[in-house]
Amino acid sequence: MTTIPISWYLAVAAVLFTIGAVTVFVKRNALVMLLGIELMLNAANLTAVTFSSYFRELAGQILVFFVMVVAAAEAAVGLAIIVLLFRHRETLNVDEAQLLKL
Amino acid sequence: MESLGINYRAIGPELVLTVTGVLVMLLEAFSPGKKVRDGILAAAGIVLAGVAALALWEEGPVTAFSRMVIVDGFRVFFTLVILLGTLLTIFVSWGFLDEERIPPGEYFALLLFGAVGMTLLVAGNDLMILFLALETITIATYVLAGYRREDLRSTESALKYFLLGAFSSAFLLYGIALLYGATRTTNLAEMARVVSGPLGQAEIVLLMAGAAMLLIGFGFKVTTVPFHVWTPDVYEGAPTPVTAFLSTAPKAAGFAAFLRVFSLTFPPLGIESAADQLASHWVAAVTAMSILSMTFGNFIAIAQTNIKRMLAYSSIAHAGYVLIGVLARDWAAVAFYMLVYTIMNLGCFAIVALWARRGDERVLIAEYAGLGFRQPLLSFPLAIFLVSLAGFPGTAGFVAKFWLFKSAWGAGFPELVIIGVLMTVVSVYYYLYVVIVMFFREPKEEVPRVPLSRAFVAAMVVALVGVFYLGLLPTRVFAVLNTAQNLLAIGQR
Amino acid sequence: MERALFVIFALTAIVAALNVLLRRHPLHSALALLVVLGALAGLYILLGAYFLAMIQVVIYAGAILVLFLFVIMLLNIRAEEARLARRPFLRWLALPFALLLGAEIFYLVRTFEENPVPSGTSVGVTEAIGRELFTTYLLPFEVTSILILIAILGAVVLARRG
Amino acid sequence: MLKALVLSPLIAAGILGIFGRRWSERLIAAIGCGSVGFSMLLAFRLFFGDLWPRPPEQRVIWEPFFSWIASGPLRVDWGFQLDALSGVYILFVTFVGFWIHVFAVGYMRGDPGYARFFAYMNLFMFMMLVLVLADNFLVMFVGWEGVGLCSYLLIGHYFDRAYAASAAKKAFIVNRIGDFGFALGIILIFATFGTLRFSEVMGTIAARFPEPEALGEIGLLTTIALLLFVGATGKSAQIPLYVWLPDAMAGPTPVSALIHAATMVTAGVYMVARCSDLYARSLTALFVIAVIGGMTALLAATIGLAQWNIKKVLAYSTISQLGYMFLACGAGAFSAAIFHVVTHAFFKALLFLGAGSVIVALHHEEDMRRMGGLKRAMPLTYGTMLCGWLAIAGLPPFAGFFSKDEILWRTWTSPVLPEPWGRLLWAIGWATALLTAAYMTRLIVLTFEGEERFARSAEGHALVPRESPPVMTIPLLVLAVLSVSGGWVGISEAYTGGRIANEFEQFVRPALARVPVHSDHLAIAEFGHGMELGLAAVTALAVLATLIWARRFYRRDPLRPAPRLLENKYYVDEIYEALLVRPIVRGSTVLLWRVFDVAIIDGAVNGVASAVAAGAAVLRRLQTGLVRSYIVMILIGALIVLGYFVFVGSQFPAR
Repeated sequence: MTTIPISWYLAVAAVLFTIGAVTVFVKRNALVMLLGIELMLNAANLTAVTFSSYFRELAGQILVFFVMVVAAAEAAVGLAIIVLLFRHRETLNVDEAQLLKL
Repeated sequence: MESLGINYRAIGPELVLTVTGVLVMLLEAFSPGKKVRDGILAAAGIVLAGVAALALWEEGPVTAFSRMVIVDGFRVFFTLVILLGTLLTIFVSWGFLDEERIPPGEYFALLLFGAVGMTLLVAGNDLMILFLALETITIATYVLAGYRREDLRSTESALKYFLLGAFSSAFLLYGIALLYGATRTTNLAEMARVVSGPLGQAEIVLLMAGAAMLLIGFGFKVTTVPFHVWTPDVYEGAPTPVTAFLSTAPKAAGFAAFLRVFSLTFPPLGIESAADQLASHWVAAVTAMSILSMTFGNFIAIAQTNIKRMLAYSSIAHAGYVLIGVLARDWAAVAFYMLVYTIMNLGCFAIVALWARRGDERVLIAEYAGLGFRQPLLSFPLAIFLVSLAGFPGTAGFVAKFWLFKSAWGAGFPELVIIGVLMTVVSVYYYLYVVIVMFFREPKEEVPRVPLSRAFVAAMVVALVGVFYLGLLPTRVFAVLNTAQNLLAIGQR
Repeated sequence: MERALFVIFALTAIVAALNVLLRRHPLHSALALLVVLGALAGLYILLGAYFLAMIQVVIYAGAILVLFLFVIMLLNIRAEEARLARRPFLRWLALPFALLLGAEIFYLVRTFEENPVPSGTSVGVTEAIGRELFTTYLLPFEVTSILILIAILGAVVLARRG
Repeated sequence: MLKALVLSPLIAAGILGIFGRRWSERLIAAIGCGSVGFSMLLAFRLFFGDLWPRPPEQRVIWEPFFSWIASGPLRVDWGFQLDALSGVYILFVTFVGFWIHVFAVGYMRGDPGYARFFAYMNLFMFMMLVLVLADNFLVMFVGWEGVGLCSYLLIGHYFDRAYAASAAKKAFIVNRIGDFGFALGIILIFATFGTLRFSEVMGTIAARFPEPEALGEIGLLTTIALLLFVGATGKSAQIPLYVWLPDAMAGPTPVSALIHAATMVTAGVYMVARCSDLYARSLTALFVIAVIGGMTALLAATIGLAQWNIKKVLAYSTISQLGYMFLACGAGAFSAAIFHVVTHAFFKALLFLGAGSVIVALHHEEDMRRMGGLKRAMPLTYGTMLCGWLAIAGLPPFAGFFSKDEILWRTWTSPVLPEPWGRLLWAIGWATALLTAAYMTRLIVLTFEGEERFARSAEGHALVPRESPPVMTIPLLVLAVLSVSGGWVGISEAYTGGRIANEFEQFVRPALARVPVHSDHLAIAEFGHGMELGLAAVTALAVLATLIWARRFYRRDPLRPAPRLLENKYYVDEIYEALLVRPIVRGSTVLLWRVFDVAIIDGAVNGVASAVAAGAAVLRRLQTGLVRSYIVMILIGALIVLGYFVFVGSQFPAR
């Protein structure tokens, strides 16, 4: 039975979290920023699942389940806001190339 | 089923609010646009939820739903504060809904669902429920911030709030995951038990990092420097009644959770333990955050020309004061402060909202010129609320600050008290500036008379009575807070 | 065998994540995130969290991300233009920040070197999770229903044509 | 009865504030003056009917009102306490207050804010009475802040005058700086003694600290005493916080008379006297107070010599006299300080009201360069002003002589001031007395004597000043009588060879602390009456000489230019502006705001750049990468917090 050290998983999660955070602040497109946030959430999820398996206990996995629900809700509202913003820009007739640069 | 700890009374307020919210939503769907009906229904639901909360007062600390929530004095008191804030927000929104032609049902429903999240946050005994409650609040408030859809400022505010809020939520979540890794649990009481003993090196590091992440997340929610950056923009852009709501009820809930997590779960035990190691750090970090919030909040507020922005910085400064109470471990003082702050800030915003009129057009402080004697029913209450925010004796703001500073001094934070009192002096400058503009400046153009709705007058009366009652006769509330057994608790069973 | 799988999934996830970051076009970023989510599902299986692996694919990748793609296509968002960067120095801050954040987090996981994850566990099976959700975590589960209700309500309120 | 005394003006203020706008001036005046008059009658009744007949050590009436704050160890009640000290205060506060209200009936005639004015004045009376009668620090603080607020509202009464608004703001903010110290002092008192009741705090101090803290020792008591004194320097306009008082003259003259001369500004002295048990046990605090008082007295007197605005001269004179009072407190002669508060209230109120009478007669002219020769047109005002002039100059047997002389003598013989500071401060006080005589003579000469200078300065048509109506002159007469005779209640024993006791001192002494006697000092009595009489005679003669000389000097050339330095008040306002105000405001706007509120610079820059439409500016802000700078801020914060926790946290070895 080969085993994988727990720190490997945690390291992957840490890398993903960092990349996600950097995405959020490097990107100017609100949508891509949101993608970065999803990346961060997933990193946290991986951490929780890792610990859950390590402890042989379910709380971590339940947490991940809830995070997915939250992510879905957040995405719905966030995308609605973005669509709304887009509509503003469109009606205000601004150069399309500058859309959603935040 | 006994083993699941199903106890509907324990979540009575949430049940009532949710049912009311759904009802209001459905009514709106079938016969839209009936503001009075929906508003009264929502208000009735809030009052009923208040009754349900009061019924829990004698309950003592008990947990329910497999230790997910806890019923203690804090739960009841803060639930009432939040409900009061929501109720006043409904009153404040009365004219706004007509002017903006906003479907009232959905607006009220969102307020009610947001309130559910807040009361749950206050009751949470488990990091998982805290996370969900926090998300419930923020998602509801994202939508509310963007509610004036025709206005780009509002949409912009919602987008900023959303992006920054989600960003900070990710930190919070990572923190929860790390804490779970350090202690094997998400239950606060269980966690407190684990950290009251020594932990291994690896766990200590996880614990520290997790707590730091949590501090970042909470710091964002309760608007403390340096995680405050979203506040001015969001407060400025959001519709004023929503700003009023944002600056009070969710903040109160956030502080309650902050106390439960940091002060109770990781208390400075004074013995060699993981909790004690951690406590020395979070106390240092919170001290820094408190000082930064008080100084930056107050000084930057001086430079503002927009009253909503000014109140946003003032709200950051007040968060700094409350953190002093968190450090002093005086739960009652924090609870009282949040009650007072909710009342006076909502009072302020009620008038700002009314004066801003349709489209939030009149929000510059300069545009308050001449309001003074032309419409004293607006100017005098606003002056009183501002003076109360400045902590003038005789008003509730003074009693709240005095209590807070007094406990902090007794708890060994004299330097914070000195800074706090000094910053209070600074704050007078900008609060007073509004009063001066109102009473001593001639307006550039004719000042119109703003009609006062009945709901607005009701909000004014409640807030004014609150400011003076709590300023002159706070003993009752003090007694209630002080005699509450186990005002703040976390529970294992 | 397991290690090989781990390396494959982990590398896929990281490379795809970098793609999210580095791609100019939002559509490409979103597709890269899809890959990350898939790779993570693989890691979840390795960790024995079968149920989560499944809903990761079905819900996260299948529903949430598709929503993103849908919006990107709907709005016809184009690639970013580098020229528009208003604060170019912020970009250069990215590297040190990333290094620092990475260092801090690595420092923290470093200490777990010798603790292997027990493999072949079966705590994450659907039945166990279902039981927990409807017993211990009943209340949070119900709260999520409010959360979703708010999301629906909010999306309708915001995106409805006035 | 105390409650009725205190509440009567509050009720009147409420009535006037709510209904006053529609009422006639007559009715407003009746209510405004009536309520204060009622308080005055009650004060007399309480003082002479209840307090006076009691044996000295039982002269305390305590009336609890209701419980204010009760939280654990902290118990604060709304309670009123009448003892010898507060008794004297309510007596002259209601008395002077009443007559100033009467004067204001005439002075404010025709003012659009008539009802508002009386509402605020009544509110002020209420707050002042709360301040004086409070039985604990917190209630006193309510009054303390309350009088400040009313002062602010009344200074800004002419809200159409921009300088009035800025003066009001200045007064309020400078006062708040002082209150910072006061508030900290209160918190420290509670933290130390666990109570805020005066009687309990002072009792505990007396019991726990039998020995005073030595000079130079910054112990607990000294810290508290100095913090409270910071509050006093704000309220009572002492160095370095005196700058607000001259500006406060922008308010109506009765306000200057009541608030900025007779009553509110002496609150600091009252507070020090109220806490005399505390101050008596800190030689450092006493020394600081004495030096600041003496310096303020001298500084303000020199500035007063060079002002042209009649009210400004009186304002600096007030600051100078307040300095005297603190000098007395610092020398340990609390009763002398209170005595001077009382006599000063009479003659300074008189002088201000007289000035008000002149100002009204000249259609709101305040510049003395455009006055002169008014004694023929306004004989009553002139006559009463002469009484005030001689009283403040300190010529026997006018009121000011006795109180000022008492202060000088007690400074000379002070048992608490280190050698040779007693003599030095005496010399300063002595010089101030001569300066006082000089600038007051200048005021009288410029205003009432010499040629008439007002006619040519008015807008074309000649001004014919007339004597004020009786409603204004009667208060002048009443106050003039007291300016002459008010000092006779406290004649030093030296003048009667000890046959008649110093009634005033005898009366207030039980309410005040006895200062500890330095071992290397001689007791006061041992200096002997002869020396006291001798010094008093020298002072009186010198003052008389100054009066005669100054009158001649200024009659010869009334408009002789004053030294620049003095006319510009030593440029203190400018220095404060440059060193304090501007850096703070600048710092807030430029540094903090720009660094921490990144949005604004972006907004501003873009606003200028686009300048298309409001919508466009808002739009452009969306593209500035603001959110990104916010995220950077959060990230920096996160990195610091995280770094601190992780690296510092892991320093601990595993256990």
